[in-house]
Amino acid sequence: MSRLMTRRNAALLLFSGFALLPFVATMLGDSYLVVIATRILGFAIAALALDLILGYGGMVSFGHAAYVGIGAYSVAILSRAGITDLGAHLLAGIAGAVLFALVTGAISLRTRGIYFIMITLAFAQMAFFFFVSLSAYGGDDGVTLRARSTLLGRPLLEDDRTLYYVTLAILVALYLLAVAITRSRFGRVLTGARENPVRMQAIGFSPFRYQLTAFVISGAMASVAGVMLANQTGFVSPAFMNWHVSGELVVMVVLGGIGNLLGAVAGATIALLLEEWLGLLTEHWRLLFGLILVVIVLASRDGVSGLFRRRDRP
Amino acid sequence: MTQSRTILALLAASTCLAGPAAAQDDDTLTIGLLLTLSGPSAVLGEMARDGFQLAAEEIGDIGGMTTRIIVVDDELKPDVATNKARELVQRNGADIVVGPIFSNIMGAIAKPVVDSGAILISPNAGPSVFAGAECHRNIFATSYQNDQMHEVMGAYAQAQGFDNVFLLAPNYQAGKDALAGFRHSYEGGVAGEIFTQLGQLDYSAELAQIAAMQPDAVFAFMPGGMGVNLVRQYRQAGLETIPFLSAFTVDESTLPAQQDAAVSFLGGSNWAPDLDTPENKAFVEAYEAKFNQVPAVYAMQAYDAARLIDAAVREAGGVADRDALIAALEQAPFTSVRGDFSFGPNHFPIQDFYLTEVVKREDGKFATSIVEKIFEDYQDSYVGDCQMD
Amino acid sequence: MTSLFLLQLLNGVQFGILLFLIAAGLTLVFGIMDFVNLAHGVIYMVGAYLAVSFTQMTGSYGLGLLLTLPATLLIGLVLELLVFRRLYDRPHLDQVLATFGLVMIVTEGVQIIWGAAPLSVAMPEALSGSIPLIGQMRYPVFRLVVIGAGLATALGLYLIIGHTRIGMRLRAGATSRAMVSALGVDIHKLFTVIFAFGAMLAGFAGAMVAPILTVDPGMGEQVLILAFVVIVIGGIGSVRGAFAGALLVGIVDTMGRSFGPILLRLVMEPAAAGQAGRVLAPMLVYILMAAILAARPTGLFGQKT
Amino acid sequence: MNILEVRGLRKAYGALKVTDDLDLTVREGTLHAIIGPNGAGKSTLIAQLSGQAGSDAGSVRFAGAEMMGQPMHRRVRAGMSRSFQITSILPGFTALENVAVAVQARAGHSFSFFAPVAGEAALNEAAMEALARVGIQDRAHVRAASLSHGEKRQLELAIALATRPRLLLLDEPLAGTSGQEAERLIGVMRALKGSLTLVLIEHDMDAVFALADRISVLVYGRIIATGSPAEIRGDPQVRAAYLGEETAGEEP
Repeated sequence: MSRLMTRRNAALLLFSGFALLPFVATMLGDSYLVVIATRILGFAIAALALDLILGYGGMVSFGHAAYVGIGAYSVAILSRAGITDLGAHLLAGIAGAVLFALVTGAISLRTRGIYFIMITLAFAQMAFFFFVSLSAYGGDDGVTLRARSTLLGRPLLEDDRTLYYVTLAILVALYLLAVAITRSRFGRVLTGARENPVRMQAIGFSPFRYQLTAFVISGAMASVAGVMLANQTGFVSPAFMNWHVSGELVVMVVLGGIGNLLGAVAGATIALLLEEWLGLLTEHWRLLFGLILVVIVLASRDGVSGLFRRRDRP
Repeated sequence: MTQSRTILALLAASTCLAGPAAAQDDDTLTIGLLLTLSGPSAVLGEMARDGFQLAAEEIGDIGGMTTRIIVVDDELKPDVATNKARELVQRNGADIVVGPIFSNIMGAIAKPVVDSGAILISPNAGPSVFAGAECHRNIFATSYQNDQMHEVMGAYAQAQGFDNVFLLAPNYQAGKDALAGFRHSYEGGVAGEIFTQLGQLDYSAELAQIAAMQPDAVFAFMPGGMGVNLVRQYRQAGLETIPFLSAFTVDESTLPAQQDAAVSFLGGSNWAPDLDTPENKAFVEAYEAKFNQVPAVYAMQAYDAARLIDAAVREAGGVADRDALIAALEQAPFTSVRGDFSFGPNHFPIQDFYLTEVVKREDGKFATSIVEKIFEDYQDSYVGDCQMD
Repeated sequence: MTSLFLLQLLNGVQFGILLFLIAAGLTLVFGIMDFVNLAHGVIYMVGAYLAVSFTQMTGSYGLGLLLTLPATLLIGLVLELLVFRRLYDRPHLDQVLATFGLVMIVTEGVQIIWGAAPLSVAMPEALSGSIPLIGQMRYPVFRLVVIGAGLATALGLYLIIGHTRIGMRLRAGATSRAMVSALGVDIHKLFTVIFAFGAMLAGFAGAMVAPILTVDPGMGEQVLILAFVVIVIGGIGSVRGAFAGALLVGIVDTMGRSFGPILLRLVMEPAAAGQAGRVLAPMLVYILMAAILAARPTGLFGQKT
Repeated sequence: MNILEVRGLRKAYGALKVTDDLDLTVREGTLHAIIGPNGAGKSTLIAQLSGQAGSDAGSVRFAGAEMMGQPMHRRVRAGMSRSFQITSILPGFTALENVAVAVQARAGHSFSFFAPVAGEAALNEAAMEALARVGIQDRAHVRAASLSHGEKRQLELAIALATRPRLLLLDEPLAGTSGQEAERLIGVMRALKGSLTLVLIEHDMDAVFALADRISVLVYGRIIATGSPAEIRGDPQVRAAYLGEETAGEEP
């Protein structure tokens, strides 16, 4: 019980910190802070989505950037067609992601372990190349969005702060949803299938259906991240689907602690702040980032994943 | 418990990231250079940066003001570039942003830059939309409109009487524009047209098709590393008997890697290092002395951008009055290393274009060299679509 | 048309052979050590860069190539000692993360040392140029050399794995790590050898392409993902599978690029066919992989689970 | 009535026939033990019956329905559960959760995403009941990984019971247990007899002969004899093939 209380407190603290940030930015006279923070929130949504299947379902998807890209492109494609409503963009992104996740998930989940990591990566590459070749939407160049999505028919999101708060509200809502899922009957089956798939079959479950459902839910959530990131950037290109983005999402989840949904949010924050901060230090920040990553992995004695899983269930 | 503490630390850390408030100091001229400085194409951005900084050093205080130059890397990722552009104008208070190298990045950064009231000067990218329908009073280019280099080659092919040209470009917007630009001034027959995958390294399949067709000439648009591979493999496949026309495929940024394979290959350009003007001689000499390499157009155009800014800011008496600054820029009150140079109503240059050829210089270095002038005082074909208010 | 078809087939085989050189090391490390190594691609890249530097130093591509082999072997040894050794018993996720970090370090490090501009190696005089193959079609000599080197490597691996003591241990190791240990073989020493050998193969591939392709900081990644596709198609751990998978990927990719649009034109309008061809061509190998895995979840030569 | 009828079941790994044209009939409500020397193919038989391993040929009829080709989870839902020789539990879950998820499998509705499952009284009560049946109800809130070996064996049984099987396949439930733990488990099995059908594979001959209603002897993938404990004990073929070699000394 006390563990729940702390987690709830930590969530309250983190999210209210985010809620106060625009005021801090105003006090410091640095409006760019809100821009960075919106980007962090967007990636936090994607990391949350990934943690749902990686942390609770044991599925190491190395292709989650594809869903972020699908969400981003639904904004670009619908805007071009004259449909500017955020709700429509979200729905289209989710629909696209569900479809892609159903098909690729059904094939990927026939495989295990390394094969699963690789096949999700390959499917994401497939999506990447599809959009690279899609010349109607700029191909590799991508497309500039003329305006952000509209809310209730009005250009409310043009204001950086409004966009920030809407993104934050979506993140909080999805966080609560993800927490509910992990504690539900469904979540218990999903976690069970991660712990011991044969045992789950031996009590009458087919893990495949549950894992596929979780995979689809996670993809849909990640597409929401794409919709918000497209609005934040004002630009959509296949770069959203680059395999490096998939890798960075895994890094975020691991940094925050696998199977700890709030950790995924914190992990996204840590990773992006680290990038920003190292970027201020040197133009070769990737070298330092990589070093930090390797050292963290090597320093954790039983493995990063093992380390955090223990904390998950004391 | 530990988690709460982590999060507290995180919140504290995030506020540390707040930069200094935008410097709205009227005596300081803040210029942001937003260029591609990492990845395989970084050499183009490095050349532009070096060219700009060479001019800045020669000038001293640009526009007679205390100058702050901030160099940032767009990583050739549009989403990164947008955020960097915002950081430049919102946080650092940049008055002028010089960038980018690539057209797709231009699409991503133009809006945030001009929305803030800053001036955007492109030292290379010249996509058609910004020359035409989406031209903007705050946007200038010291380079060219993308199609023009290809039109040069089209006009050359036409003049040579070729009637069976094979076209090759990567499958993205600039590639399509390139072939369209070539066809704009070439009316002969097309032997074949292939759009390759962007970033493709091996062109053996495409070269086999060219060998099978034996066209009069090949026109290729293969910027950066793609061009290096294509040119070397072209030579290895024994195709050098077929004339090789190109734009952005053989220039001083790729020649160090192409070397002998590119000698005698033809290109279209608005400049070459051996262009005979006193300003150009001085520029090329200074650049080669300082960086020990032959400059390419990217360096030259950025060099011109710095000198344009210097002259215009002096003329406008500062940067605070943006209308005066834009009016001054429009006059292009400087002597370009290219000689003839003026801005059209869409803020894109009106300049001469040349056919160039790759030569090995006496000092052993490779460079492009002017063969003949193809267009005089040439303006792009999108200027009619530009409605500037 | 037939001669063009044959020439493209040869191009496909050559591309496949190149992929095999990279995939062979990867699949050994994958299959026998159960280790996900995202850094394999950057070793290939480092091999190419070293070939450039050594060739400049010695003035001979042949010497450069010969020096690259022990150098990448050494790099493999050092990486194994410093990093990989500590990761064998870890979950795949840890291996993915650590090697992802290594990719960032090496890619950035290469740019610091050699700069970001694409480099190249001059083609050795004797191997430059092309020979007539069929009619007007010519084929570059060096590419024939690449095919030859790849086939020789494949044969060498086949002999080593099938007919030597170390090969027997490798095969046993792929089946059961515990058994090899029980037989009194120092499994760690075996792993070190395999890893360094795999790195050397990747370095060899990098050095072999340096005269044909540019050497730039992005070259490792593109190839890495294709190499993964190859070994997943072939079945992880199977060198035979890697060979078959590499040829399949090479041929499908090359043929798809050159003849796909022609085939599509038979069933749709030329403009639409061109567009569809451009969209489909780069996706082709991934579609191939999905189809194969849907039918055989452990690849063509993978062990059934 | 026969609840399980196996006809002509085969499985081979290459040239090695693990299950060789095997026939087996189990009557409803009995405890049917299968014994045989090591390597006779007992565990493979359980794996084949439960659907964990495939079969090359033959027929497995359970309660009148053909089970061949059905995956394990379908067979469980039809009423055929199993325990594992090597303990197979969800180590990160508490004992109660381990059983509750099995109850949940039987109850259906596992595509429920919102209500917290920990608060579902019906699941927890049924799970508690199953834990009580095997006698570890006071360990309900301990993480399964932290249970003693014997407790894990009991938990394994509780999980299998929680699926409410008509037929329970027990793969060496006493493996590795101490005398006291074994006593307890034997007590549980005895209590289960009659309420459901049990197929028991066990090396502990004392337990087998004390518990079984019928015994089949499996040698080299074939059933060589089936009968009451007394019949089996008296069967000369069995004595020669099996009891004579291994456990003659233990014979009561």
